[in-house]
Amino acid sequence: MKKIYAQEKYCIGCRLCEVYCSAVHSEYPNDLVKAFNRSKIVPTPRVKVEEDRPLSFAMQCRHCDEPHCLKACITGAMYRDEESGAILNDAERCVGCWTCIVACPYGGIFRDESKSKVVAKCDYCLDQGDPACVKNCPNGALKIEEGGE
Amino acid sequence: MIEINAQGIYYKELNQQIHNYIAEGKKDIIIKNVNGQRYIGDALPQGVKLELEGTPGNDLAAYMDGAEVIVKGNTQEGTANTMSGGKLVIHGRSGDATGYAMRGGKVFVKGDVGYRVGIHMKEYKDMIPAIVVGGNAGSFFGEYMAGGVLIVLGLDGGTELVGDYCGTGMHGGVMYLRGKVPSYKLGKEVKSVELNDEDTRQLTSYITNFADYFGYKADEILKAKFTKLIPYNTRPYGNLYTHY
Amino acid sequence: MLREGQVRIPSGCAISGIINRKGNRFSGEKIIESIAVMHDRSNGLGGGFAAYGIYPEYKDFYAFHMFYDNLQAKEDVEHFFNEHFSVELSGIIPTRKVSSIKKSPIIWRYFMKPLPDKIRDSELYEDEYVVQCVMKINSKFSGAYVVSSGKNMGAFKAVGYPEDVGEFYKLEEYQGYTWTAHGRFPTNTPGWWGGAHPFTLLDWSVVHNGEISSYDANRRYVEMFGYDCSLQTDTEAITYAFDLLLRKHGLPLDMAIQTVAAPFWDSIAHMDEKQQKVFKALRITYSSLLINGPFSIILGSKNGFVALNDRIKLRALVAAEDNDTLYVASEESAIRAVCPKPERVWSPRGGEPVIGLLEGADSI
Amino acid sequence: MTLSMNTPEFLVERNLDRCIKCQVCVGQCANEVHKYDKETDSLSCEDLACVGCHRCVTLCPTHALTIKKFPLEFRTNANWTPSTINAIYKQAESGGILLTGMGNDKPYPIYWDHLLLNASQVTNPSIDPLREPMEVKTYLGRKPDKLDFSDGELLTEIAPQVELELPIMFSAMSFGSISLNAVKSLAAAAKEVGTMFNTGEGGLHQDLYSYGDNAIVQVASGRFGVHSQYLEAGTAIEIKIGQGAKPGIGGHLPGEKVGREVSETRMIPEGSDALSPAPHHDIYSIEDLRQLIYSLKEATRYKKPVAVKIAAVHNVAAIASGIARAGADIITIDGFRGGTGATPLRTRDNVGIPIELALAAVDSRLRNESIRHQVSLVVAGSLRNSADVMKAIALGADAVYIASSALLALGCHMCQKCYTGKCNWGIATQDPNLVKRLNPEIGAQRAANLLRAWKHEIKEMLGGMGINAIESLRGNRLMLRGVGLSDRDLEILGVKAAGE
Amino acid sequence: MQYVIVGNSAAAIGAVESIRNYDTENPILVISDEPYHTYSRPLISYYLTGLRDEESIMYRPKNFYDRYKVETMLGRRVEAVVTEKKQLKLDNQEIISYNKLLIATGGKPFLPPIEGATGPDIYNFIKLDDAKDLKEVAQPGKSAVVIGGGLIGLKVAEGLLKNEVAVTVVDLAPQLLNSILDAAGAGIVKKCLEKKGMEFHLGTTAKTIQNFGERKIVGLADGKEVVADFVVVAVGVVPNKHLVEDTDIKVNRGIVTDHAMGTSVEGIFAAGDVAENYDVLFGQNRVIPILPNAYEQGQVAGANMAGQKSVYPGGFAKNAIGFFGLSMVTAGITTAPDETFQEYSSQPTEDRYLKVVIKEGKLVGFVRINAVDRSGILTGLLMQQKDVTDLIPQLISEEIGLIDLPQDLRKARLKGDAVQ
Repeated sequence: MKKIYAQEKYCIGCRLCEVYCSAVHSEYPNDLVKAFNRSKIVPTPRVKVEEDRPLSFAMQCRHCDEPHCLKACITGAMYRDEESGAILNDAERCVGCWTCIVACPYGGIFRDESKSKVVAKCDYCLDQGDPACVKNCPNGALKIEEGGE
Repeated sequence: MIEINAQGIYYKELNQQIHNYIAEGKKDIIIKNVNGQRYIGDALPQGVKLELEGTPGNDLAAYMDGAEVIVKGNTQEGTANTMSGGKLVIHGRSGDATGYAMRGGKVFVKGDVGYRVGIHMKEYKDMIPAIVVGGNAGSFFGEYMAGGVLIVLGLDGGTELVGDYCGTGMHGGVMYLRGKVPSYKLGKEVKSVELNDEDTRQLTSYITNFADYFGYKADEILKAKFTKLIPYNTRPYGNLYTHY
Repeated sequence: MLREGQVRIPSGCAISGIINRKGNRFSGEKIIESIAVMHDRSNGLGGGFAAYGIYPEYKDFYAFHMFYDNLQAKEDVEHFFNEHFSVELSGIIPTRKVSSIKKSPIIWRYFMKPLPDKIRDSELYEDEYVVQCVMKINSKFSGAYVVSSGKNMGAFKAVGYPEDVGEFYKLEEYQGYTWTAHGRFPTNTPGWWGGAHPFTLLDWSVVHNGEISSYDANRRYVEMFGYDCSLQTDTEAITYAFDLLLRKHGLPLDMAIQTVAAPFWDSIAHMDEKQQKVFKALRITYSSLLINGPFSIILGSKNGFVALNDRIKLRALVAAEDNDTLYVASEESAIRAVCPKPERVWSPRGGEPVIGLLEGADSI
Repeated sequence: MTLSMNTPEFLVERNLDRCIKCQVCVGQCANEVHKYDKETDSLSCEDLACVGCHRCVTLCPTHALTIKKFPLEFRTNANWTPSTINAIYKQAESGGILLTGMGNDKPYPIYWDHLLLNASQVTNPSIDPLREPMEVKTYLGRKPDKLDFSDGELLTEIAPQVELELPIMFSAMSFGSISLNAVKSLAAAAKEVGTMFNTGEGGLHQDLYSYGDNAIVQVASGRFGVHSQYLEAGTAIEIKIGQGAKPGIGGHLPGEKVGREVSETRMIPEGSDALSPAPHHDIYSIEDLRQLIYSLKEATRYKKPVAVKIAAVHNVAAIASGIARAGADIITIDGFRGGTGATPLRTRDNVGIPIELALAAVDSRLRNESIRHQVSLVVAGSLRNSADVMKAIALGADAVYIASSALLALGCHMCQKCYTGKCNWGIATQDPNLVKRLNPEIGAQRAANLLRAWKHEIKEMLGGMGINAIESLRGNRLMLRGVGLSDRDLEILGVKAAGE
Repeated sequence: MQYVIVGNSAAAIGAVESIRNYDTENPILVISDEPYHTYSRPLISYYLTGLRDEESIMYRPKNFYDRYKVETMLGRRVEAVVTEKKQLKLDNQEIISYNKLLIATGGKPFLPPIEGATGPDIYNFIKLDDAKDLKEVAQPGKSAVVIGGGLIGLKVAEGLLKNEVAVTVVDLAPQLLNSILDAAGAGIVKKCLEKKGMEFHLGTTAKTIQNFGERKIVGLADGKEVVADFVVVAVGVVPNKHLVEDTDIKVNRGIVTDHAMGTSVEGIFAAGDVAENYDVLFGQNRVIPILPNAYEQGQVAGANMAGQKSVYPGGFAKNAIGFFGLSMVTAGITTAPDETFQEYSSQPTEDRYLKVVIKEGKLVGFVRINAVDRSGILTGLLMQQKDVTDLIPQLISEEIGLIDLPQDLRKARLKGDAVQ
């Protein structure tokens, strides 16, 4: 399946992926200003820019073929979406035990500070078309493709 | 061993002959009666050896890339221009701008050299060009020098070891001059320092080669006191500009 | 009003050409009849003919047809002629009164040979010597114009419809083996006879239809080789281009044709390697001689003619054959008018030449 | 420290209603204009540091930023303009030569904008380039006077040529003056579109040897990175004598830009200044140029065309004629509006002549001497759009070089601060943090798109003229008319006035 | 019956989902003595606190059995397995034949030798029914003694406390969470719980439980006595292996399994808390009774039951747990057993502590208190067993990222699926 791959050499560390990720997962998915300035708590971005200049890259869930998080999930909240193949977290069922966080070797699952005790992870923006991070990367440093380089 | 009589042959044809021989795998070539033919040795690679008798034309050994050229005679302007590697031994004097922008290989000149010799020589890692001059050098010696080694021995006597503006704009490399140079002759970017052991080792190696090629005694040459010139820094014009 | 040469005047045209490949001569009546059919392609502001084989008794002499605006010009040029040529015969070109043709210049004819010592001094070949003289007259002698300068041929042109011009010059009285004709549709009223076509140089003649877009590129190129495009007409530039390629550079006819109507790079890419090399060389070397824009031309010479149109066929051209006679014209009707049932009629493709050579001639 | 007279050039305005404090601006400004204060959770701007590059404005996701001219007025004085005054302040403070980047920005006449193109109406047809063939392929290199045939066989050997799918190339910009990613962008675009990029005098980076078929390798006075493999790598070799932005003076890549890769490519130690002398020290006279041209031909066994690039200076026509006669296959002329990474301001703004006049003069001169057809003529120096290209070709150029236009395509915002090495667009910088901002895949697409767009436009305009091969436009000055030009200008340009 | 699974928790579900990856046709039968739809055992502490109801602790959606074409016998106990006949005997005397059998019966409470440790008001905390029972009695104002200061004990203690039950925890070990935390980490947990009012008797054990009217008196080994309304025995779990005890299936502490999760008898597999398998960190077979391992073992067993060749690479302990907002993750070996191990840690504060245990340059365990984020990156290192000598300062910093890894590891992780 297609995955989002970070191109280290072109990531400029601008964090626009994080900005857009937060926004699309907020109450105002199409309005950055409202998403940031009117949300009570801005959602935790599900993509994380790591930076140690000049190196930087954006990292999100790898949507593994053998997902450690899914195996570790104690509630069954973590599941694979049949249609897209994406690994998704059902916030209703998640109790925020963080077992998935300790299980994920990619560090791709985050505590969602906007909601109480659930994890936030990349959902490919499945209801938004292309992932917001990929769409809004100004330098082509995030690519959604089969395989990766 | 191939012999070519260059008498009256235009350079283009002469060089084509040389290339034809090289293509045939014949790489040891003596060329007699050379007179004014340009570009001999141009970009020639390692393994080729040319021996020239006469006065080769300008740009001898330009871009030379490893070949060996021995000249039984004097050479003209632009000798060893932008040379990358190899060895050039001149049993006579050499003209202006010898070793211009040279980046590798070695040039040994028995006699004097002209103006602007070693100008803009540069080095990179283990590619360190060197010119050893048996006689004296003209003005602007080592101008813009960015790397490499220039040695002037002044073996023929005469008062002017080097001309004026020696090492002007120099920002890399080193010069060894056998004897003293009055400070007014030096470019303002150059300073004179004492030789250390590494200098002596390096100098000995070049001069031993020089002595071998031209029948001198290296010990004798090395007895004299040398002046070592190096640039003050690698950024001579750092303060020249202001941002508009 | 600026005349042709002082200003560039775009024009449309009709052209027609007939050759008897056996060299049998026929009167100018036929070509007049042919071009007259295409009356509506011209507007009465220019017509003309080139005829080959008309002066067999003077075939070794350069036949200069001249227009003079006044007697002073005639006197000056004749002085120049006497300095550079030995004049065998000269005289007025006979004309008849035609109501539609007015303001005739002085029309004179000379049969001459260059003076041998002058040629020697000039260090030029004879042809080139003559060309230089033509260039000099056209550019330096005010009021004088060389209508034609070849051997055993002549050009006859005037301001008027071509059929009237033919009548004016009494062309029914001339016998030639090749005739070409031109009816012109200029976009203004220059009233200058020199501006009519054909344009000639030595025994080259060009009649041409269409305004070429590459004119200045072509002109500035040929001018580097000693030509002076004093008329600023396409026909003149094309004539010089062919003179340069065929006479001066000695290109084979087919190569000269492939130069002015060069194949597209795409076509070249599909040729075999050897051909590619040739055609690439032609296009690279003579890129400035590519004639771009609409044209159909008939390039006449003593050996025959070549008819050609541009490589994307923006102008019409029809050819027909009947026994030894080859016809080309802007319209088929112009051929049918003089040869109702030819053995073969065809439309050449863009850039494909129709070559009519006298028997025994291997090039034009 | 004494008082500095420097005042801000730009005013950075932040719309606080729109700002979401994402701090993208903070991270993106290499000049550190934007600052985030954690304590007060607020952003502030240091206007003095702003160079007006618009990086922050472009990347601000909520368009909360505006850059304006700093509204600081001096008393009106047509003679002592603010820039004149500020220049004096700067020099009084530093004692230095004023340095600037990009091309001449003074309001000298731009002749392209006073030349108009022709189109066909009635007397000959315009051509529809969308459906009919339209050729813009161009060959650069020495042409024979004539072709010789014998029995239909071609005897003449054609000298090596540079084949271009369109008559636009990327002008010399060295790796050093611009980033490797910028060079890669141009190289890949050149390959994609079928044209050339020019290495400038920075040598050819190892990664770019695979683009050799699309490279013109330059030999300049500094001879950086010049060795036999380099000369072999390119399709043609260009000897750089001068550059439009700084005729008569050399170049100077400061040591801080000589990082590992630049050092490798130029073959000089890391951190060392890369000085390009004003002249080639093996060319002090025109016959020496011939010597260098042929030394390069010898080195490459006569397989590569050799070009010579000069700045457009007063007697450019005569020099060009000399260059043609010295054996150059291609002459490149760079007009005084040409760009550069760094040049003394006074030289940039006051030395040289416009490319339009230089081109017209050179083309006419070479034609008068009947040698124009032997050499190719390439012009550079601010070709801003396809119409400029058309006009250049109609004036007599075989092809043009673009550089500033190409950099704009890559994202340059013409802030003219290339010499600082802090190009926020990743172009004129060697700072790895900034270089990565230019993704060469995107850069290549943008540069290639520009050329494709221009190619379409050229075809449109050619078609309008009833021409279907670019060579029929070359030197076809009848396709031009001048407006608002003096008789003298028209005469030099060799064009008629509009209406004539 | 092609596939029979005894048990209905994580290992069983893992097996079902895995079998159906390869075999969508043949019938699967799940037998469990609990009458419930599959539920998550760790969630019973959430049930106890009322954060979750019975409905929302389901491990898989309601339609799970239908979707996966599973027949169930819930509330039915398997009495015996007859390996020669490939049959199961149920408590209602029904005989079930199987072709492939998975024993996933999980764990049962470990009952220490305490006098009076059975009877009313003495509870365990393993199953939903345990939680249900406890929830009945956990009324505000009541008091309880929890015997056991491990994972289960503290979770039940926290749950009771949240129900406003006064709680005293008794454990034999001198520290809490002995199996997953080192002493320093445990100290932080203890302080946190004490602040919330929990009381502790550590380093001692309950010897007796006596009735005291309606209440209970717990007598400790150190002579002290604690009075409470009820007692929870939550010392730990042991494999629930009674089913195989009289068979030729090899048993150690748990049912011994191989790389395919097969037992010593062909066609019979075991997974989850009942099974013992290789612990990659300890280098020996162990029972690691945590849910992720159970599920994964179930998956491997299921695949092999369906004729695949699936290998269980071994496991190690990893836990994420929290008490009153103090969250922590631990994995592997958290206290150096001998001098061949090295410990590196941050200075413990009241609410933060980071530690790694290294052996031969490789990471074998870690503790991160209140630094949960991205801790899986360390888990990955633990799994990969690469040399991390140069990374130690980063490994005990609060913020860990892929950026802290050496380039090859980082690139592999960015590509994904690099850690299996």
